[in-house]
Amino acid sequence: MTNKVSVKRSALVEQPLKTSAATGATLACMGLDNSIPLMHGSQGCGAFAKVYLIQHYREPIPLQNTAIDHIAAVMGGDDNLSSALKLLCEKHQAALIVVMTTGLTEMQGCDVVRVVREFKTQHPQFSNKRIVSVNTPDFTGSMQSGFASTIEACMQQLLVEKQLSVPKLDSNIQQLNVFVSCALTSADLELIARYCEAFGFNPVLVPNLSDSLDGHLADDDFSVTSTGGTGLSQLASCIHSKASLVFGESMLPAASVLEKHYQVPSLFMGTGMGMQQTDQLVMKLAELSNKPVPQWITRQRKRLQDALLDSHFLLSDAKVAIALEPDLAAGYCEVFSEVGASVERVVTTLNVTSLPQLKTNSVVVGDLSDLELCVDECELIVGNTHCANMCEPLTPVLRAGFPCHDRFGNSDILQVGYEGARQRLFAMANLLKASHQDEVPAHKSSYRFEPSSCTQPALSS
Amino acid sequence: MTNKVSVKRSALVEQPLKTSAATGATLACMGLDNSIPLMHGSQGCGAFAKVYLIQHYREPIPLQNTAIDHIAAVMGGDDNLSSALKLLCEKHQAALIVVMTTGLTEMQGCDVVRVVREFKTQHPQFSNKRIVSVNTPDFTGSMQSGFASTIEACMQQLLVEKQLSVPKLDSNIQQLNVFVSCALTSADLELIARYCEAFGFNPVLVPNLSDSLDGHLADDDFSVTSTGGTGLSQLASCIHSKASLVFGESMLPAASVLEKHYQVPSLFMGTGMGMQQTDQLVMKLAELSNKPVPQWITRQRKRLQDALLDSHFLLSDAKVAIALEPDLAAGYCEVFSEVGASVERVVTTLNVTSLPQLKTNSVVVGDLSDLELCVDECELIVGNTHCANMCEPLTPVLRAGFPCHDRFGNSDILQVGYEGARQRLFAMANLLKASHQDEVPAHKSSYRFEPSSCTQPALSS
Amino acid sequence: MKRSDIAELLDEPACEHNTGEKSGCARPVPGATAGGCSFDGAQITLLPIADVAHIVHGPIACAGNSWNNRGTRASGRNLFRLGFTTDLNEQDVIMGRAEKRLLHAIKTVIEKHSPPAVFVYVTCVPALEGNDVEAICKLAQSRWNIPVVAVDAAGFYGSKNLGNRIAGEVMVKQVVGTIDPPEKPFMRHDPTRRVNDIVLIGEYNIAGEFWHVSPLLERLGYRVLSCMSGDTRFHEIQTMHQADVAMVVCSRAQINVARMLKERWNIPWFEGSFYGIEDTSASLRSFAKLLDDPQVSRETEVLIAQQEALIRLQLQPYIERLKGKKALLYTGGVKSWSIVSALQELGISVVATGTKKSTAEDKARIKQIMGEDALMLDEGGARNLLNVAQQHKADLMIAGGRNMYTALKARLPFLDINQEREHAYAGYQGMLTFAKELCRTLDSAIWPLVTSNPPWTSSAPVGEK
Amino acid sequence: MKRSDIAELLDEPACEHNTGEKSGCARPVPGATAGGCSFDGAQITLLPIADVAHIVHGPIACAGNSWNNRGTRASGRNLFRLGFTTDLNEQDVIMGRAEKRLLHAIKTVIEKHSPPAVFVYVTCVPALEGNDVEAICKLAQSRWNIPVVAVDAAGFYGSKNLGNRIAGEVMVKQVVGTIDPPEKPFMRHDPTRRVNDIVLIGEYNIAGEFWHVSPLLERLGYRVLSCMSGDTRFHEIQTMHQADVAMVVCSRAQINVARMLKERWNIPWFEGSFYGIEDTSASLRSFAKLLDDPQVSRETEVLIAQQEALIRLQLQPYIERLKGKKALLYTGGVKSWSIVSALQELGISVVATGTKKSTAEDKARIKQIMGEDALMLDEGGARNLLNVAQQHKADLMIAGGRNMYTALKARLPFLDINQEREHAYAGYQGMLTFAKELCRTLDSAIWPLVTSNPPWTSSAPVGEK
Repeated sequence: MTNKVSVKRSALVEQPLKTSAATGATLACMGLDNSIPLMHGSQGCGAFAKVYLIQHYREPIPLQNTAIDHIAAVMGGDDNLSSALKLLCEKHQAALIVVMTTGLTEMQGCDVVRVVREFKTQHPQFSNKRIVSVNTPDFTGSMQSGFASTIEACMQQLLVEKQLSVPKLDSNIQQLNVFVSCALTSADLELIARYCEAFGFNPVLVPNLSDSLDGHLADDDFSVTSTGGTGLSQLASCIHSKASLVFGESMLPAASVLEKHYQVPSLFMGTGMGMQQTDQLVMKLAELSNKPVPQWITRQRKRLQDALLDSHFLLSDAKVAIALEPDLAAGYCEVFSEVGASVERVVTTLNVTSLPQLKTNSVVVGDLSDLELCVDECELIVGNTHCANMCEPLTPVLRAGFPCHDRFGNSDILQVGYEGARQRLFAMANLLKASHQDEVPAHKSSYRFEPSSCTQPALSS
Repeated sequence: MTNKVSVKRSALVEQPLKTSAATGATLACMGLDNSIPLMHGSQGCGAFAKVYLIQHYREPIPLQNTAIDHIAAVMGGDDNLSSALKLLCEKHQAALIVVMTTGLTEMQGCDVVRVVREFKTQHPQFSNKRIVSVNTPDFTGSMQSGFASTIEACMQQLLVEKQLSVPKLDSNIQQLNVFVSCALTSADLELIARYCEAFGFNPVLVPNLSDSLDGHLADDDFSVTSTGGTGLSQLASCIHSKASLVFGESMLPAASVLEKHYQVPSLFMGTGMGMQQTDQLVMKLAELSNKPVPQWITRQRKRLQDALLDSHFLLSDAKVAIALEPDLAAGYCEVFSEVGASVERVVTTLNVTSLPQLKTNSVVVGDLSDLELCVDECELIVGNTHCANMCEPLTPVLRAGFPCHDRFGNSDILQVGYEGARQRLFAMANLLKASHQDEVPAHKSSYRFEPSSCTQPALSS
Repeated sequence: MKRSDIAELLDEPACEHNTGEKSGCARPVPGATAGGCSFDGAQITLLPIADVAHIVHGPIACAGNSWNNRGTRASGRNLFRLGFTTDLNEQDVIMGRAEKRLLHAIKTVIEKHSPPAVFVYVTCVPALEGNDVEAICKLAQSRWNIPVVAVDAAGFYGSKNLGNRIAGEVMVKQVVGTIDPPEKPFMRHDPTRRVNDIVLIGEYNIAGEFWHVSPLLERLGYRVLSCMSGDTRFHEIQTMHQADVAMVVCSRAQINVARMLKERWNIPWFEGSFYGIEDTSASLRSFAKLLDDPQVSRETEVLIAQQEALIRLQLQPYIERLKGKKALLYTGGVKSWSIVSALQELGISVVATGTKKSTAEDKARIKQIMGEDALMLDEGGARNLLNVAQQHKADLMIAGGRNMYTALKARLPFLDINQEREHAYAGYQGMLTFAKELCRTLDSAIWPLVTSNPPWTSSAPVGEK
Repeated sequence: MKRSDIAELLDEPACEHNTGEKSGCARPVPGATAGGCSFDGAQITLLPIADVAHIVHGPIACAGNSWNNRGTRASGRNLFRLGFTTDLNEQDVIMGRAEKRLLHAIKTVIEKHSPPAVFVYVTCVPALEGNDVEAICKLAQSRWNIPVVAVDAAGFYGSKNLGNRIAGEVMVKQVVGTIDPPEKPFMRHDPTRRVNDIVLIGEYNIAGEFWHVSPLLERLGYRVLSCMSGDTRFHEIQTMHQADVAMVVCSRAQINVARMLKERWNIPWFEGSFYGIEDTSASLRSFAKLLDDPQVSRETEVLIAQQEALIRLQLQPYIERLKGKKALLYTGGVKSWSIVSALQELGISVVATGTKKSTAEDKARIKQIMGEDALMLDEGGARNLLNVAQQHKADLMIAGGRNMYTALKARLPFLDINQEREHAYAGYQGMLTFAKELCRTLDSAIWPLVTSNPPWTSSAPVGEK
């Protein structure tokens, strides 16, 4: 199976699919309540990541940066980081500051952990401030990995290294941790929470973009910190949870921190997409809770079955392609495989170990231009706005992943669970319907004639 | 205001927007559990309505007919109706049979009530069978009115004329009737039910298409009756409800039957679309229940506000048109008006009294060809598949109403409540985005030159 | 239409229906019947005449529920996609204004769209009211000087089949023979010979499938005067009387047209089908044979040899996947035999086929193809079909769109064979599409999923075949 | 780039920035700063040269976050919409393979896309690593025989503005003057005279807005040798030295280009704007004046009279709706004055404007337009902007896209004036779009709804202005 994965290392990337790990780290931070992401790099590093996320979410992103300039580039950026931390601590009441590095500061060899330690020593009044640092050099990883690393760093630095004091858990509450990759949308998170709650569980979503970047108009006109997301006390309570459900392979390391140090078992749920992964989720919830599956979930499964039936006339045997980061690509492969579509190619960003298991004919770790050769033979592509710019109008593109700045409501797209699979199947079938070409080109015989060349009939006939 | 409504009575309809009342009656019957619609007409009347609904819902529709043939057309159809009733009563265990007339049998002057009465007299073994009859001649009304008349007939014949025995109501249960027009989808009904339940109410949806035609794969492979819908015992309990919420003006007469005979107050909620009508609904629920508004509803309102902000750059001042039946047209007018779009024209099917109040510049009671003149100046149209065939690809059409057989998931489209308004706004904005043309056509000056006509510079310069 | 006329149409002399036990049709059973009416049948037959203005005279149900929802395709002007109707309302009916309204509708459509002809379909309400549509059409024709044809096939007259026949008869009696086609041109592939003129009857060009066949006919030097009715225009129908040969495609419903062409203009005809390799080839051979032209026959054999070799090669991988499968075929009996043989070429056996509208002759033909044990279903109905499918372990159901959800709800793979489908199965290339679509549904990955019970229930899988 | 070079660029002699108190730029404050970097600025300036292969040399963040997300438009070949980058990974950085990778990338892009030139953008990581990009570009240029230009504007060098200047300087030093345009053709409207050659500097053709202006220039007999950079191509940049007049459009960021064109090729230049009626007319007049051609001046006046009369008529209904409104303008100071006057023509007063990057001269100009009480914001920042808007009862905010959600979350109508916008505001016709878009947001029906509290809460409306 492994020979189907090819890693392209051409010197030239033409149409990037991936973006930087630090962008992912910023996004993860937006899912932690009342926190400030601080990017340790030049102001451009921050500006690019900020605009990227703003355009996708249509929400303000309170990202700060350490403004490395030509002097700091040569002299080292430690002072910049230190003074940025001081300013943020002084001016704002953030519960958490997440420092992420960039290619620039990693090149400088910046030791963020040391700088933060020294900062706290030098400013004892801020020694209780919670600061997490994460290494996200631009030359390693991608948005997905930066997002996951940030949560892993939080688990390690807040819970294992005990920056957070851990509350006693009310023993009546059945709590589950839900680790979610950046592959999942706000709507996805809400649905997973509903599933958990249906079995009496209180889910702790880590991180929780479903109440920060879901697109809501807050009462306050402006905030320098994230507004919504997993609260730190909630985060602290994670160590008491019954288990950790993990959505997206990239989140496994974060969950395994809890497993290792606090014996909270990690349960990998794939990306939570398609009928089989949802069956697995529901069974696991039933097993953990020892409760029956509620009627509405059973009904949603029937509705998905009906959607499979209705859409299979278009989607079974359809040739499709996917250009997404690994977690999300895996999810869409599930949905396509269940409806019998043939995923001709997956283009993705990172050479993760599970790639050979993807339900597809070939995987390329590369960029969007690696899709070019198979666009013509495909009826449908799943990808981002750049992918759509490249393929449409010739081949329809179902929007997914980042960035998607040419559509509204990215947070509302449901992908997981029975409901998500149904919605995606209909969305795919509708794209095929809308781009439908008549099967047979009209044939006009050269012998056809016009009324003007006809004659009055002879009376004899 | 009234002069903006014009009723077109050209002798020729070119592209019909409406369809028959009997089709609406059939649909209403599908929202009553374990019932059989029986169309009193030729087999074609039944076949057309059946195919129409099958194509829209992608679900089987167990519609029967009385098979008026050339003999019955002349001799009268009473025997046909009688033998159809006998056959259905004998063969199936339906809880309810709904007999609807057609143009053909109305022309014959068929007195359905008498035939049903005589049938029961002649077949005493079926005297307890619940049979409701409704007059739906093809030359009067439309799908919307046939749907509403059927529910009104049920209220009158089942509850007032007491074909149903009425259960005692558990006094702990706070029950609300929810009368819903055919303008609303399964998803709409589910959301309204969630809103009601959030205030501790048990809603009785009348009729309830949300668990019959929502697209689910039942355990049984086949049913001759509707599968799901309002149960008759539920229907009977309506007379004890605290109030009737009415969605869609067409449903007011049905609700007023309960008001008149059982003092259940009718509360008109518009079509339940847009922020203001949803505010009104939520306030009414809070008032009736004397309970606080749950947090999640307040949050959904904020999300709608955010959607208004995001989409207003495209939708405010946009010129749009609507081709829908009155109830749904009124709902879309609300949404458009709230986001500041200008509804240039509404084409609709029935000259109901509220038309002058629609938030639009002009209303034509006519057919789709009445849209032709304004298509060019509009950026977006809301209408059915026929409307799309007419306007696309020049002008994008947001699918709504009946029939919509060129898309999957019609039942899943959410229109009502804060959530529905948000979804519709995004869907509209996305259609505009997708059909976006560059604002300024490229201008290539005739003085521009190609590299080939350039020369090597003189050394002096 | 008089009852005697209806009776006469039901009693079609050229149709072998009448040599068997079933003459005409039994009355439909109230409360247990399905299928369209005569108006539906007439409309299906004639609507594909693409440049005609088709006006449905009646209340909204007849046009409102049915306009522009079929798969037939046409090139050029597509006036037939509009849904012209008089939309009679209560006032029209009570006050007896329907006739006047119709006249105005005809005027409007002529002035706005300048069609070469107008067809007016009578429906139940005006028929019952006694509208003299014939007279109005004559008046309109003389006033505006274009053909205005009344198609008197009200729904209650009878079945869809009857409507097909009425429509055909109206064409032959009122339209065919009213102009002559241009002189026969020379054949493109052999400019020493002139083309042969043919007509097709009962070919609807569903999903454009006739366009798979049309190039073959062109290569053999046939001028298709008219295809009644698919991708055709009014003036082409007018010239059908000049055909050298007529073919009745699949459906027996319009065999009366062929009979009348024979009677009036002495045009030889045959019944054939473009479904399946063998039948397509046989149809091409039949043209040549009836023309009695050895040169055409030779060229036909060359073409057949080429086409068959190519398609058999292309079909091979699909036959691998399909062979041994069992199908339940339910077309109402109309084109069963042609589909049966196409299926057999793909290695699919037919466990049962609908024969509700078939005669003894039809059944004999089916037995000839399927073998003596062929199961024939005289009764349709969803429950019955599903029972048969289950008993005979059918792998899929092939039927019309209105039975699609019957099959799907029973987790049974399904292929739509009717008017509404979007796939083109005719001719050699259509056979490839047919095979692909069969594989698409039969081999789909969804079946284990849709037959699976939720893992938290202990009962056996539902819909297990 | 050496620190001394950076300092020199910051010290632009032709720029009035340096006559005022603010020479160069203050260092940005860590933890309280926003705005792009030099790489961003360089890229914005040069990317619109549409047929060049633009390679971003660095790790993925620089290209991955920014490619093809701006509103600039170009006709013809759109190679600039691709996101070429060397995507340096850890191995490249640690093993010092970045230079080799760059050379290969240049080779690949030339072989696959045959561009007329390649531009290589240096970013922080290779700059810090000490990559000799200049040398690699020279090597590549000699090997593949097309211009390969290094644009050394790493992000940490400084602000976006600095990047604009670096880019301009590179063009003048390495590209301009390398070929001559074809001989001047005759004017189309007067074949007795030859065209005048002009160039524009700092016009990006956002949303195609220059296409509102280009027809006017054509009618006046101007050949636009190059528009740097919007809808332009490499060979056009090469010919800029032959211009008769240069115009610096709105932005002072590239005034160095004009200065160098003047110094090296003695091209007269002026600063102007195409925003607003008066400024558009003034710019057209300035061309004629610098050419010192009375015939052109006369023709210009005729055109202006026509265009102004037309647009004033079209604008009237919008002015009715807009007059008396108050705007908060925050463009970072770059093109404030040109927008201010456009707003004033619509009857909108500007309560405050950003001057973070402005000099004393700029400020004087703003005071001249806005009056002595003009409020100038030296500090941006979302909180500050909102406070000012509230204090001065601004009806809307006009700023760049990244401030859009700041305004919206505060329920403040907003107009995007930056690179990402999709509306074209330049020229007379652009003014109509400007007015329409202002009305769209200001008059929108949404404001009472988005400022309304849920009716079940008792507190006063939020975000009340």
